[in-house]
Amino acid sequence: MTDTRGAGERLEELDAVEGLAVEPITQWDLFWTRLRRHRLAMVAAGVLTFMVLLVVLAPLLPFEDPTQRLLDDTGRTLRNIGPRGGILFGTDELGRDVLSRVVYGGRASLIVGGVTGALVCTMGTLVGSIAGYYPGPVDQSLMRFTDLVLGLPLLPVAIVVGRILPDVEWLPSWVGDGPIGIALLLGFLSWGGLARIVRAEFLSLREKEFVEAARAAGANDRRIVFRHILPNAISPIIVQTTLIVGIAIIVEAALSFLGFGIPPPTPTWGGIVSEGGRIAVRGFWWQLVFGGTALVVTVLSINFLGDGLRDALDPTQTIERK
Amino acid sequence: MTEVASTYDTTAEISDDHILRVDNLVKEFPITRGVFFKKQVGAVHAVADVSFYVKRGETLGLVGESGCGKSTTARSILRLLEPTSGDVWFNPEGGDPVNIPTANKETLRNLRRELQIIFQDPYASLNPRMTVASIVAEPMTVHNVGTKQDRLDRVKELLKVVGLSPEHTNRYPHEFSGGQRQRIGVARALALNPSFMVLDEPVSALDVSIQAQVLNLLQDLQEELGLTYLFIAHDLSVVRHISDRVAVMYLGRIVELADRNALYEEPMHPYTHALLSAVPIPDPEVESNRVRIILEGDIPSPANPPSGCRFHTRCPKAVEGVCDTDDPQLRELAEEHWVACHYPEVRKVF
Amino acid sequence: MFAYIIRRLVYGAVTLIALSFIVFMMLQAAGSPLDRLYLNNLLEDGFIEEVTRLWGLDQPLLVQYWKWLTNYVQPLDFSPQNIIPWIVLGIVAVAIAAIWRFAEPRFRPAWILGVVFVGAMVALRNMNIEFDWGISFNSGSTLVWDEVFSRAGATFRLGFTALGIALIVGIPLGIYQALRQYSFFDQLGTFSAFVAFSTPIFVIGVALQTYVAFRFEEWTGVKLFFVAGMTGDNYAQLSFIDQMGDIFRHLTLPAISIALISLAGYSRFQRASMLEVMRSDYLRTAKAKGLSRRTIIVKHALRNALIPIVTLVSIDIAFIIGGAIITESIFGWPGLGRKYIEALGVVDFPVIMAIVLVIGIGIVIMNIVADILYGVLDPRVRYD
Amino acid sequence: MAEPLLEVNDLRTYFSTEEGIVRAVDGISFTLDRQERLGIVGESGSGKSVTAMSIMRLIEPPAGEVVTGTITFKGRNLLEYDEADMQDIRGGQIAMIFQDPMTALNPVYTIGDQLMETIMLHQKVSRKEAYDIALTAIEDVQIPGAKSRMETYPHELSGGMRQRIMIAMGLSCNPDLLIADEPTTALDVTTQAQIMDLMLHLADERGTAVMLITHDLGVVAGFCDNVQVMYGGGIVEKGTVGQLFANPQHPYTWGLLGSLARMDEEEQHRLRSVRGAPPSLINLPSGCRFRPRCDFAVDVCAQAFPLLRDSGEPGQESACHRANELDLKSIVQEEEVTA
Repeated sequence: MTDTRGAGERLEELDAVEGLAVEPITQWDLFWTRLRRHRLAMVAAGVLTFMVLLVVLAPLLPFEDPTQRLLDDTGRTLRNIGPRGGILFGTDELGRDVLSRVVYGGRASLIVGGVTGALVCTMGTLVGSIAGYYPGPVDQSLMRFTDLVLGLPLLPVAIVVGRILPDVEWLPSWVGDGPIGIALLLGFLSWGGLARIVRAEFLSLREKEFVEAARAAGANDRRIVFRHILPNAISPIIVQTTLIVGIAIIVEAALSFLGFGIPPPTPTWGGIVSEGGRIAVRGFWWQLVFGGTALVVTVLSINFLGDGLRDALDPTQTIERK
Repeated sequence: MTEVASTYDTTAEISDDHILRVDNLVKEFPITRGVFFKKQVGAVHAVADVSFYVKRGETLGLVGESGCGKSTTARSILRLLEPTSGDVWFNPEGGDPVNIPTANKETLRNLRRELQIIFQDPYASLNPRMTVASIVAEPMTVHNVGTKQDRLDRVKELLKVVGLSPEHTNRYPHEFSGGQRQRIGVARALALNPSFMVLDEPVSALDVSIQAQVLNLLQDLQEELGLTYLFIAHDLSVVRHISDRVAVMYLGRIVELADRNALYEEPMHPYTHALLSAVPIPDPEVESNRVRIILEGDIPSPANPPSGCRFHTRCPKAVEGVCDTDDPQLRELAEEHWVACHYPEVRKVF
Repeated sequence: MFAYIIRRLVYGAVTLIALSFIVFMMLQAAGSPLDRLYLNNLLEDGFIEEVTRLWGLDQPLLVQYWKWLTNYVQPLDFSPQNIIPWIVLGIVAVAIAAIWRFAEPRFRPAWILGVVFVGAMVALRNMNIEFDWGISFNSGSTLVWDEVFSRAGATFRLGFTALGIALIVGIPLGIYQALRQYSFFDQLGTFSAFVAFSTPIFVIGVALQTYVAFRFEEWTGVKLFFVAGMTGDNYAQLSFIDQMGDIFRHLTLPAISIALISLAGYSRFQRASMLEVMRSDYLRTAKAKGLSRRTIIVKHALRNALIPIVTLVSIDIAFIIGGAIITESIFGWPGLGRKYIEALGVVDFPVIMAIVLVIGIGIVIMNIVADILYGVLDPRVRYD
Repeated sequence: MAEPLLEVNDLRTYFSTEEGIVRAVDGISFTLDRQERLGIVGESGSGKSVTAMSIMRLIEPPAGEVVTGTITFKGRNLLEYDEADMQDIRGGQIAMIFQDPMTALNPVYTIGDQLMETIMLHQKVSRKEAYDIALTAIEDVQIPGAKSRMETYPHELSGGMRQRIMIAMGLSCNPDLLIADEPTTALDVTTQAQIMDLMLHLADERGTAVMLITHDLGVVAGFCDNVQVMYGGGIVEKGTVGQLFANPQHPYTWGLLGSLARMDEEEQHRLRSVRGAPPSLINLPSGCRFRPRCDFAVDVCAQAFPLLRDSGEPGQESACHRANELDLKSIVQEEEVTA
């Protein structure tokens, strides 16, 4: 007993010599400390949280119906009214409340961003992992397929599909007319980049000595993939996914802008900018400015958050104990 | 002396006091090329017909320069790489010998309890996203040994054995220094009480003062636990220090294999001569009296090895018509002293 | 190495077939082309019969696709009596043989590409080729070839101007940021790049159009930029200098709208690439040799830092074409993109198909060009 | 004796990082004579490379900075040179060879280009003349087919060949001092022998002084006249190689030598390791930096920073409070006796 304690004391002394502090830091602590240091990312996270809450809770909040025109006391439609008390963002050409349209327009954007992101994350990781873990014909054929998908020019194809979707009679209307259809389309067109990245990660990680050590210990494929490779590939997956979410929101808005996205009267940011651009020439700037700002700020926040995550998830970065 | 030479018998059964026997091990990596479909157009002959045995409880050192195939040999033995051909017989104490390359999945899995490996790079060999406890416990987890609590107890015990504090279990690798990480790697390798360990350049990434710590630890463990080591390194000083017998590899072949003192004091292969003479000795008096054998040129590519003796392109003693056409076999030229050379000669190089 | 180029060409062809197949099937999914013809009131004069025969509309979908594809690559008008193309062909063949004999292997693909490009240009001008891409479903009379071919130049002009702006501004910006890392300018540049990168092209386009063109003129009475078309109505009567000015005033805003995002991307990429090179061992060697800071940066750092951007540009080509589709419709630019949107509005089947494939071909060719350029710039690249 | 070629006095080079000030080199002084071969030995993080970089003035603010000290080269303080004068020194009078030959050459220019660039810069000769000098330089480092080598790119050469090119480049302008920073660490042992042999032979021929930075005590024993051992940013011991290896005065040197496995040892014995790990350069221990790892530490070691002072044979200096009272050599013998 005394022996053990003696050894323990010696070991503590050894720790002091080797500069190991008493309290361990978990990976989570590290991640948070680094993310908090990235001020823009923190602001971005705040903005995004606010946006999501606003959009999700919109029906519970005192917003006007985004598709109904506002009337004045005499029953006349309030067209193109500038921002003022009560109508913070003004009204559009049809007399609808721009604030409420911008908030509800965010629904389409965030749904498209979220669903596309989830889809890309799943498909890209799946295809990339399989290709990266099984070299040879499986890898070859999957990567040829990935090249093919990557070779499709995103916007021209998305525009065709966006234009055609509402006309396809046999599709259920939630696919044809809603944001889900656009999200599915964008998801299927944009997983290729992530698949390549994940494959490259797998190829490099499977050669790492800790993976060999696991194999030497007798670990099976499942354990190697889920315990050793994927946790170390998580950083590029998250970063690439945030990038795709931003792009998806932009492309959805572009489709709506061109009139090939979600059909009116459902509000979308792209539609608001399109219409706002037309009337801004006459000095009615609020639709263009508020719609555009909402779109840019959202995408910007996503990109800043992605940048912060990239820094925070980088395992090569060290941090000094305080 | 060359009269009594016998060649290495690769057909013999593994004897009881040998724990491992490698016969005609070959590992080739295909070189592929093709416009649409990959065709094999050649091969890197990383390990070209290597045979040796390891005695129970000894340390066999395997030395050679980069690209000589020593690490590939180790990985092929453990079947971390699939060998192209050859046998690797493992002889567990009180069990039947198993041929690793042909073993089925279940046998191999069970074998892995007995065979362990320690890697060179203490930074790459520990999963940065796992705690020390789960890293060290991994072999036990994989083989379903004991309860969670049992495993944790064992981890703490192992950490003590390798000179780390048992309180470190919930730390992550990035918090440790290189030497400490290497100790964690040793603890992991010991988890299942293996009998045979491959040490693949275990100290070459460490600073000198830390190297000594790890080497001492390895020697203590061998003594306490009766382990057998296959010690792979490029540092000839370290190999002499820790090994009982030493094999020298050049371009995928073993060129000389002997007891440590025989190999260092009476080397017979010209490559061994050159290699030993090139190693600096930290003693200015010894150094000032040494003559270096400087080899010409670079090591040839293992994708296109020279004909005949693989060393003949750089060998100061190469004889035209013999060395460039005939491939020398490993022959026993003195008791337990194997050499693959047409013109072996004992030469003291320091 | 040539095996590599052939492989790239074959992959390119497969991609193009997949692209056209997907779009073809998509268009079909929304209803038969015949329905579209009804909608577009083009029922007279046996037009239906002609289209049915030309496209095989009475046959299974796959056959229809195959028919479309073979029509697409079939020259409609090609006069072999003309002697000039054959001479051009001969000169090109001799030139390739000479290149093969005398040029360094590393530079062969680039030389050959150049010769083939010049040869193809000369041949196209003199051979009067037209391909059988059918008749527009919208007008019922115009040849699709004419509609598309006449507009390709406009998109080319817009796209390359945008690419030029992005490269000429983005690369120096990135390099300057790298040389002044962590300075206020660097941080401002990074922030601006993020903003530009997050701003959709149509937002930039509409904002520029509204405020820099329309409202600015309203406020100051000065007309800086035009917002529609490629040239003014009186273009032909202007002097050369005025013509340039006219082109400039039409081109600037749409090109900037497209270029801004690419520019942000290039500057970020170039900054990172320059920083990496600045940290490299060979730059330390250059410093230890006693070279001046200027030589180190201009000779040793720039060359290495510029190579990787070629890859980014080749990826970006598809993006710039996508951007052109959007700005062309905002600024009324008479290019392929605007035609594409118009054709989609009325589902003008043959025009949509023709443009999608032209865009695809453009991207494939530009990617191969970028690959070859990379090989010229970086001696380490080997193709296999 | 004539004035030394290089005299470094109280040099301190610090780096500022997010975690704090890294005192990479912290108050070192030494001299280097013409044609001397000086070895600087130390483990990773001991400050030996930073010393070399400081002399070449390759440390760039704001990351790092020489905060105090003088570096007198041929009678003038290098730290007072302006950038243009410094460029004449670099490559012309002081040349440097780096650790990793695989990355030290610019991948997009030919060997010839890179050699001729240095020659034209420092010898002010025409392209034609520079070509001839470069050709001779390649022949001097024993690379066959010099003419065709001029046209090759670095990636077409092996590591050993590239290091030869680096040596050719370093010596092409006949510098007074060649700083070799771990020149053979990335190379195999037989290649190391070729390179060291070649480098010192050429340096001797030209009368160039060599400052060899390495972690390998064996290389130092074989190739240097004098040696100094660095630990935690400071010099802990210096002397001739004979003195230092035979009779180390500092416990760290003593421990380091005992940690080495030797190829010429007949019997297997236990290595005398140095416990613990090198200190963080941000949080250096008080007093003697080696104290936490030292077996002989006493109270004074925690209180006062030990300065280099004469110890052992004439010319040998050690930075240990107890250098003169400890007899490390006899401890060695005692151990051998008990073992």
